Amino acid sequence: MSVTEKMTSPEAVLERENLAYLGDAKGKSEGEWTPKIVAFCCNWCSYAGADLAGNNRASYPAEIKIIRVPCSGRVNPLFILRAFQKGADGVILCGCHPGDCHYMTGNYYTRRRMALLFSMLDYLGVEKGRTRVEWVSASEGAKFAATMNEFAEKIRSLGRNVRLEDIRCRN
Amino acid sequence: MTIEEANIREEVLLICGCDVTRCMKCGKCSASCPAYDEFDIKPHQFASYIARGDMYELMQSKTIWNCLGCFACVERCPRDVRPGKLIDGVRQAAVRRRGGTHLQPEDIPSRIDPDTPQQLLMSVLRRERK
Amino acid sequence: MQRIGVFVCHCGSNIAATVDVAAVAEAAKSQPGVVFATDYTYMCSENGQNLIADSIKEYGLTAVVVCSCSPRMHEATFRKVADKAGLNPYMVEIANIREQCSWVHKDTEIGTPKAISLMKTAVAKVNLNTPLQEGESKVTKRALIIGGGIAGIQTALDIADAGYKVDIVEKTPSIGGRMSQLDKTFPTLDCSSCILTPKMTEVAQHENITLYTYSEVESVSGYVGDFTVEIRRKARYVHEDICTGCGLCMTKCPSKKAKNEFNRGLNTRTAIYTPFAQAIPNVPVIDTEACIHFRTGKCGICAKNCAVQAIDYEQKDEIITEKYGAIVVATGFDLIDLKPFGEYAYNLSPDVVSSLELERILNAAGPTSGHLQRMSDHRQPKEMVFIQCVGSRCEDDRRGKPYCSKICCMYTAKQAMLIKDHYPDVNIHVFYIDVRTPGKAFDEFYRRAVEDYGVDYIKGQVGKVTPQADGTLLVHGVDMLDQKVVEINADMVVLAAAVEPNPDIRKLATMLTLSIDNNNFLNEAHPKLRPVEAATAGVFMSGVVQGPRDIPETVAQAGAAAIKVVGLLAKDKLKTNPCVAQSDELYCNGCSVCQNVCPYGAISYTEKEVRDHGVRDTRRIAQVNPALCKGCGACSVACPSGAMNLKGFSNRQIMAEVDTVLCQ
Amino acid sequence: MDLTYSYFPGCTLKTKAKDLDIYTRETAAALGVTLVEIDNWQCCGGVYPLGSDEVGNKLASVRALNDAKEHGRDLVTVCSGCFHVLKCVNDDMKNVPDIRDRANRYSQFDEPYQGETKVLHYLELLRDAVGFDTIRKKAEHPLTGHRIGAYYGCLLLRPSGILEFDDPEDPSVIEDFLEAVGATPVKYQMRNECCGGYRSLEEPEFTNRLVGKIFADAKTSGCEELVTACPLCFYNLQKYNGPDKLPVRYISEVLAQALGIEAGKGVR
Repeated sequence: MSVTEKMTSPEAVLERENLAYLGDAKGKSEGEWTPKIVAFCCNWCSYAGADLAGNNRASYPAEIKIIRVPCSGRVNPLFILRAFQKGADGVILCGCHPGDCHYMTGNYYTRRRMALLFSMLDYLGVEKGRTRVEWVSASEGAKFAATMNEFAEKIRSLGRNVRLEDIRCRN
Repeated sequence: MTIEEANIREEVLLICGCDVTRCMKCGKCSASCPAYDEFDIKPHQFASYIARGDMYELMQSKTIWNCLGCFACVERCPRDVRPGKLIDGVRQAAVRRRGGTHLQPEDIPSRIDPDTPQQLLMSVLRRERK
Repeated sequence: MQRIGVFVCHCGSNIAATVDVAAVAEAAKSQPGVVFATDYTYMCSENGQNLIADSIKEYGLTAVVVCSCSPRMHEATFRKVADKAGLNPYMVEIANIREQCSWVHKDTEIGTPKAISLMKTAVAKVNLNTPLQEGESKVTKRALIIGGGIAGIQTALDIADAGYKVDIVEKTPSIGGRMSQLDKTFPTLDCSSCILTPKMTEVAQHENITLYTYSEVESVSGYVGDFTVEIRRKARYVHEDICTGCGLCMTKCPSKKAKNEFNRGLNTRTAIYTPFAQAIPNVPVIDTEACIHFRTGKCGICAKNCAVQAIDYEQKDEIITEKYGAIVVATGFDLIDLKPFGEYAYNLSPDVVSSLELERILNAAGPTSGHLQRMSDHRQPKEMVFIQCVGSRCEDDRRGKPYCSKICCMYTAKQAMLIKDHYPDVNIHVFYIDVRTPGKAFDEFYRRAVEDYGVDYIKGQVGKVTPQADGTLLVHGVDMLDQKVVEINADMVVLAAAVEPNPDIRKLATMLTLSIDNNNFLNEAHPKLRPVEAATAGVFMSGVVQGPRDIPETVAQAGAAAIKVVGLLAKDKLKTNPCVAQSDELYCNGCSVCQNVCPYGAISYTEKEVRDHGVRDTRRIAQVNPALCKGCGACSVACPSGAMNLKGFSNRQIMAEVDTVLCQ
Repeated sequence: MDLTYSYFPGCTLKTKAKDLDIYTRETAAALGVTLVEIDNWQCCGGVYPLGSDEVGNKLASVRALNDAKEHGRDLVTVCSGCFHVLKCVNDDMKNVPDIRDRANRYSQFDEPYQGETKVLHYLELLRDAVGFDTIRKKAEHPLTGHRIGAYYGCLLLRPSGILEFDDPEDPSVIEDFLEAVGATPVKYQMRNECCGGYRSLEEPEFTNRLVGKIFADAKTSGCEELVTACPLCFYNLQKYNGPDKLPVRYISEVLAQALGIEAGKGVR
């Protein structure tokens, strides 16, 4: 049987579905599990803040993967839903401080939009701790690293995300 | 620096929670110290001594007993090194190791007068014995 | 399917030490669309760039991924390489495996897989890239300089001499700035106003320069090449075009008790005033808070005495609107507030002065006509103490600044020598932490103060300054080198206060969307390679607004900013960012949501005939003006029907990134 | 406005500094302030234990702070030493999780104490709750013409980041207070310098020298009298026997005089 066949065999799918619905994933595979975290960073402040963290060699966990967007207001809620569907354990969205948006108003939209999205996700069982908006300016390298460390720690304590995940996407 | 001194240094840094590497040797602490002339090791030297790990010398210095704890150096230190806390950390390390006091209890009665406030005696006791 | 080339940079050991670059290149080879992958020591070097260009031609690449430093660093470089090699520059994507990988992770076990993941993500994105064409926008051939100190003056002159129109907006009634308050300048000891006033006059007379003094920038809109700026011309209550500058109004003004800001409050001035004698323009201003007419409605002496009827109590603020192609910020600095430094008795004794106050005391046009004297009893001091680093290099943000103010060591040596020159019997003691004198002829200058003038330098900060019964100031410090207490009965104490950016910069930074650091200094686009440009295109900086610096450095930077402005204004058209929004007319339902969220007014609506599933229909459809769109993507998220998309950051591209980043 | 406060007198005020205590209570009563002494309070320890690994020495303060919290009142003290210790310990309980957790584990309060109590010096109470304007109105026997210097010492001001009492280098609360009771406050530069504190036990000569400098500065600046809020400073100042010595009183005694509370009512 090829790997693909193994993964897609009815038994395997059933087992993983069970695991997912029972929420047992956290306990069983804790040994090898590392969280998957997506960080959307706006190009002007937070992405530069992440670069500054690098310049200052301020480390944060490797499971944080940054996706560059022009503005935090560019992040469509669908991207976040997609991330959870694809197995993300946490999603953090970083933008310029309110009032400092490079595009004047983008982060205000982000703030309101994400408040709604996150409470909807919470209702769906994706706990509030798995989603976060943080304002990081281009000069806040240390804050970026600290935020990422804190967020990764939080995700680790929450364990694997099994809600919304399309287990056909799991690999 | 001996291993024992390294341990003492570790303990002192834990007690005071200060970062000696931030010291830029400006001397503001010494210049602010009302008891400067009573000290053999000066406040501004504490950061360097601790950085180098010369802990025995610090623990035997007069400074740790003569510091008034007036916080002038803590207040004015531009780098947040807070030398007063360093001195106090070394003093506590010394007190813990000797297990006794600098002033012995029997030394005290002859030194007090009818007006001596409790605050003074408490301060002495707190500062000089475990 | 694209034909993708992946280029992995070692960045010397910056990346290679924590990322197995060969393994990243190897992993790239099995990615969809990748036809070529390699690694190289320095991809940004000429050889590295040639490697990319040659590979594009050799393998017929249609897209390129460079795994290297941050795109903020070299994206433009690699795009240019692609362009030269005949590939659309927007077919290049960067995987940031330095700042966001090798520099934040400690070993290859962690670094390599993350770098591979970032590479895959970039490949996934570039697979969906499409060639983009830059648009064009016009350039208004006029520059605005905000701030009329030496930085602004020099920038304006250099631009104007190159043949372009320049406007200077200055907040105070006269140009000249801090330099006009100085007596002499280091290290040559030439008179500050002797070298500054000719430049001020040149500005006033230059055919290409327009001066807006006593004015402030009210609002800024637009973008590089086409800024629209509103300038508030505050009411002077004196008509600039009528006033002859005779000064009779000032001599007659009965209200003489207003604080003289130019002399740092050491003396007073009249309510109608020019800040100093050589002010440009030489037109007075009425200080309404001090003016008897404005307070009581009476007086009016100045108006009665004005032979040309230039005084107009009814004058109102005026807003003018002007277009500019480039803006230079040169708002300069002030000294920090010394009140929290109570241990130096600044609040308690008038004989404790700031260095800038001493500068005014030493100046022939100053409050003491250049005679060195104590402000309390006008006695000439015999013992003087200078205290360095007051508020500089201070981590306590309640009263100080963490940076070195850079100029104090030199001006203290200067002031000490000036005093010794005129009053050889004065003893001068300088309490210092370090003496920092890098610069041409700077250390020699400081040594001259010590060796030739006998200035006493004492290593150590001062603990306390205590006023004494005899009027002296007891300065208590410690000489850290011989471990002894030093007590000096000084007649005067001078505090070298830290410099800080003019507080107005916060407001301006918001208007111009500039980034400022924790200390309110402007951030440059690149600290080494683009030191006079702001991250916002078309905005430049000059002088202390960017960081502490002295006059020669400021003038040099002013020239640099000017040439950047001239380089911009010399162009007839500018290339615009092609990463702009675009609406799909088949999906657009004309709801106007995108128009409402667009901060640039880039979206308009038009009736257009469309063909939908073979049906002809006339619909109301959103249209994006690519010259106005800045590419923020707000519309693309707000659009309820998914018609709006952002080129270069399309929904599909970001989705592909999300998918890949989670797939490992 | 309810002006009821928990009151922590401190041990010195029960013995050698009874004046300070009695005048404080009487002036408070006269100004409509109710001070409720905490039950079974224990000595704060006199000095704030700087060691971040020592929790035992801080427990007495924690207990007093928690008692005030349980009564839903702010905690007032008039002794500079107690103010310093209580406020520093309170800051630990608020901001240092390790100390907070250990102190709470030891104390076993009904609910953990997390630094909720507001610690006030009597002067802050007078300034913010009573108001110096009220005092000015009620001061029927103003100290007109008295040139008085404030002696702050160390413990009231430093470390300012935690105590947040006044500008540590140029304080003015006591001067404002003196002005309210009708006196002429005189600012002198040494008013925030140390008197030598507890070193007077071992090295009285040394503390005498320090106090001498303070008196000299006060006198040349034109003070005729000093006021203080610290019993230890009071003792050291009193013991000085040099040429520049000035009379020293507690702040609450000065207030009592201005309010017409009969002098000598307090037990000496």
